[in-house]
Order: sequence, then structure tokens, then C-alpha cells
Amino acid sequence: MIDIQVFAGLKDYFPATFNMEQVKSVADLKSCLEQQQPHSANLLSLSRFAVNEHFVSLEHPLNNHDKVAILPPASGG
Amino acid sequence: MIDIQVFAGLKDYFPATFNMEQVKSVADLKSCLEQQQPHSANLLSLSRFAVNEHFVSLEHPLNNHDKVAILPPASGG
Amino acid sequence: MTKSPYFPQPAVASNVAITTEAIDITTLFANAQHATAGGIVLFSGTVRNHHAGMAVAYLEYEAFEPLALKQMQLIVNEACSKWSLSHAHCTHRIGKLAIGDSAIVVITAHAHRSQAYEANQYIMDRVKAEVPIWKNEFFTDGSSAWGNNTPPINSK
Amino acid sequence: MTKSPYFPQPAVASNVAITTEAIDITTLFANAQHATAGGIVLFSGTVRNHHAGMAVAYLEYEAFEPLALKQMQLIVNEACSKWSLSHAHCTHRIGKLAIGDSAIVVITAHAHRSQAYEANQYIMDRVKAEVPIWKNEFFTDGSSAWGNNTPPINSK
Repeated sequence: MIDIQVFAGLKDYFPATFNMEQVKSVADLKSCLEQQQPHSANLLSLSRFAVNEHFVSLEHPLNNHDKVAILPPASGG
Repeated sequence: MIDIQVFAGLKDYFPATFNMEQVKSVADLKSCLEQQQPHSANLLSLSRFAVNEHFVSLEHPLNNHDKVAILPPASGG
Repeated sequence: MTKSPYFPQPAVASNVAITTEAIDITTLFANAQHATAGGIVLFSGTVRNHHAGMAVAYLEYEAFEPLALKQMQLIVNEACSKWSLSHAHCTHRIGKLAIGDSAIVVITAHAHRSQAYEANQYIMDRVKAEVPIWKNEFFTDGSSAWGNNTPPINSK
Repeated sequence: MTKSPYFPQPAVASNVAITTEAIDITTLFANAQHATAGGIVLFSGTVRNHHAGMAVAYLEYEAFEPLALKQMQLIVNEACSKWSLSHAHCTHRIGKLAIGDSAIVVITAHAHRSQAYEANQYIMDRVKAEVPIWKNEFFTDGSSAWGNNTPPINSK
């Protein structure tokens, strides 16, 4: 099971935290989410992904108990 | 009589305040001072002149009771 | 770079912070006032009362704190070595902020002022672009919008 | 440019100052924190403990005050209109200053940060070049030198 946390505008489409099974990679997770919420595709494509508090690329494999954070474009400052 | 006030490094050559008679212009004053203290010539040539709290050019005429300030290059900040 | 013993340098870990409290500019400035600094630049980004023509009532910032702190520290460290700064600091405030509150303070100190200005802008530019912190603007008409989002979907 | 009634703008005359007291950065910053400002840049020029390889004990600044204030006001006014700043301020301290003291503080506020940085540097550059204020550095070896002077004559 993978723990997922989304931030900012992504919370318009997904719960702030949820979990998923049977996702093999970040790319896999991303396309699952796009299928669930097609309108989120644009914001997802602009977002960065972190696994266990490190930025990762879409190719990054996901393992059981991984914690994924999906980070829309920053708007701090 | 003209009142003269000098600042910063010019005080190595002249009293902080003094007065002079018979100087007709700022240029006239400058060359009098250079003759009094030849080593001051370089610093005088870098300095600006103010008469009655306004910056003036060398051509500016001097009248009785004028207050002249001689201002070496700024080094504040 | 040598430091005067009278002005001990803060530990590197204190160079960045995320807080829900008001940013204490006086203390942060005093920390930067090392003996070797010739110029200190302090930037404060404050909550504006308008955005894109709409009146802002208040803001809420949220952060993914562990990564935000890591990335802020990385940016500050890179600025420190790029310009040999004598001091650099970045604090971002999160939670609910009112008009006029400081959301972010960046401080840079260098023997020469142009480097202090340049490094300060560098840190600000990178923090805004790279650090996972987001603002949610709440307008006086009751609507709200996440910063940098696709606008049409976002205005609820 | 409209101002929030909650943040009254200081009178123009208070935008520049020359003082023999320690510069109160906290108050100056608070004055700049108008509701319309998005970015506030505060520069502080502090007395360094070294100059041209020599250890500085303390400094003394002197000013031709009436013209210095006039010129500071002119520079600040020109920056305000050039960048449409929501706030600008410059205070220069004179008299005897110790290592680490602020000799000058320049504050600029603008809706957008790049203008606040740019205007701040503009004011600093012009104040250093144009305002009749001079520093006299007293070194730990007992010698002293006026800033910007011809060095050989000046070291007594």
C-alpha cells in the first residue's frame, strides 16, 4: 500500500491524504489519478513528485509503504 | 567678507571654518587656497562647492556675507 | 572567512525556518549584524490587499514542511558559497496571514553591498519557484484561489 | 496610489534623516509595512572591522547637514517617482560609530519585489556618490584616514 498526500489546488480533486494499492511507479500513479479525475491532468502534469521526502522522476518505482507527496507549482514568498 | 567651511580631508590643510576677503568667485577662492596649501590642489580639484547651501559651479560669483562650503568627494554609506 | 568572537555565527540549521508565528524581523536582523558584514539586505514579502484586480481579505499558506525546509536550506547554502556571504537566512510563515503581514523574510550579508542585493534576489527567486509552499488567497467576495494554479478550475 | 487608512503614510519630510543616535531599524521597517506593499527591501550598511587590510577600531562620520538632507530628499523623491514606490526612506547616522553599527539604512517598498531591490540600490549608489557625508576610519594602530581621499597625504 502506498500513502499519498496532495497539496494546494490538487485538493480540489483528491482528498488531502489517501492510499492506493498496485501502483508500480510514479508514472503509474499519475495516470491512475488522471483517469479518476480527468480535470486534474493539467495540474498533475505541472506538479512534482516526492517519495519519502525526496524529489523523484516519473520513472521512480514505488514500493509498499512508500510515502508519495504530489506538489503543484510553488506559490510561496 | 566670505565665510568658508571645509570638511573631511580638507581639514588637514585648512581650519574647519575661516573667512577671506577680496575673493570675487568660487574659482578665485579655489586658486587662493591652492596657493596657500599647494598639496591641497588635488583634493580641491575633486571637491564640490556650495554657496549658501546650494551646489554651484566655479564661475559662481561671491558676494559679501556668502557662506561657502567646500565638499570633498562623499564617502558616506 | 573569520568571524569576530563577539558575534558568534548561528548554527547552519537556524538559517532557514517555517513558522506559524509572526516573523520577528528585529531578531533576524540582529543575527545578521556580524562584525564582518559591510552590507545587510533584508527582504520582506508582505501580504498585499489586492491581486489581479480583486480585493484580498486574507491568505493561507501551506507547506510540505520536510521538503520545504530541505529545499530552503539547499538554496541558502548555495547562495552562501556562490557569493561567500557572511550570513544568510530565510524564514517563511505559513497558516493564516492578514494584509500587511510578512510571509517571507530573506536576509543576506556581505562585505560589499552589490553581492548582498544579488544573493538576496537569487534566494527569493529560487524559493518562490522551488520550495513546496503554496498560498491560498481569500478574496473579499468570498471566493478563493490557489496561487499559480490553472485559474478557471480553481475559483470555487 | 491609494493607502489603507489603517497604515497612514509618514509625511514626506520624515523620509530622510541624519542622526547621531543608533538607527531604529524596527520602527523604520514598521513604517514601510504599508498595506499596498508586496515587497520591502531594507539595506543596512554596517561598520566593518577591516578596510584595505587594516583593522578598524571605530569610525566617525561627519556631514554638511543642510545640503546632505536636501540631497538625500532629492534622491529619495526621484526614486519614488521613477519606480512608483509605495514607500522609501533613508537615514544616515553620523558621529562616532562602533564596529557592527548601522551607518545607513535605506528602505524601499513596491508591489513587486524587483522594483524594490532596484530602487534600493539606486538610492544607495546615489547617496554614496552625492550626499556630503564623509567617514573617517580610525585604525587599531592609531592611524586614521578619510574615506575617498588621496591616501598618502591623509594618513597622519
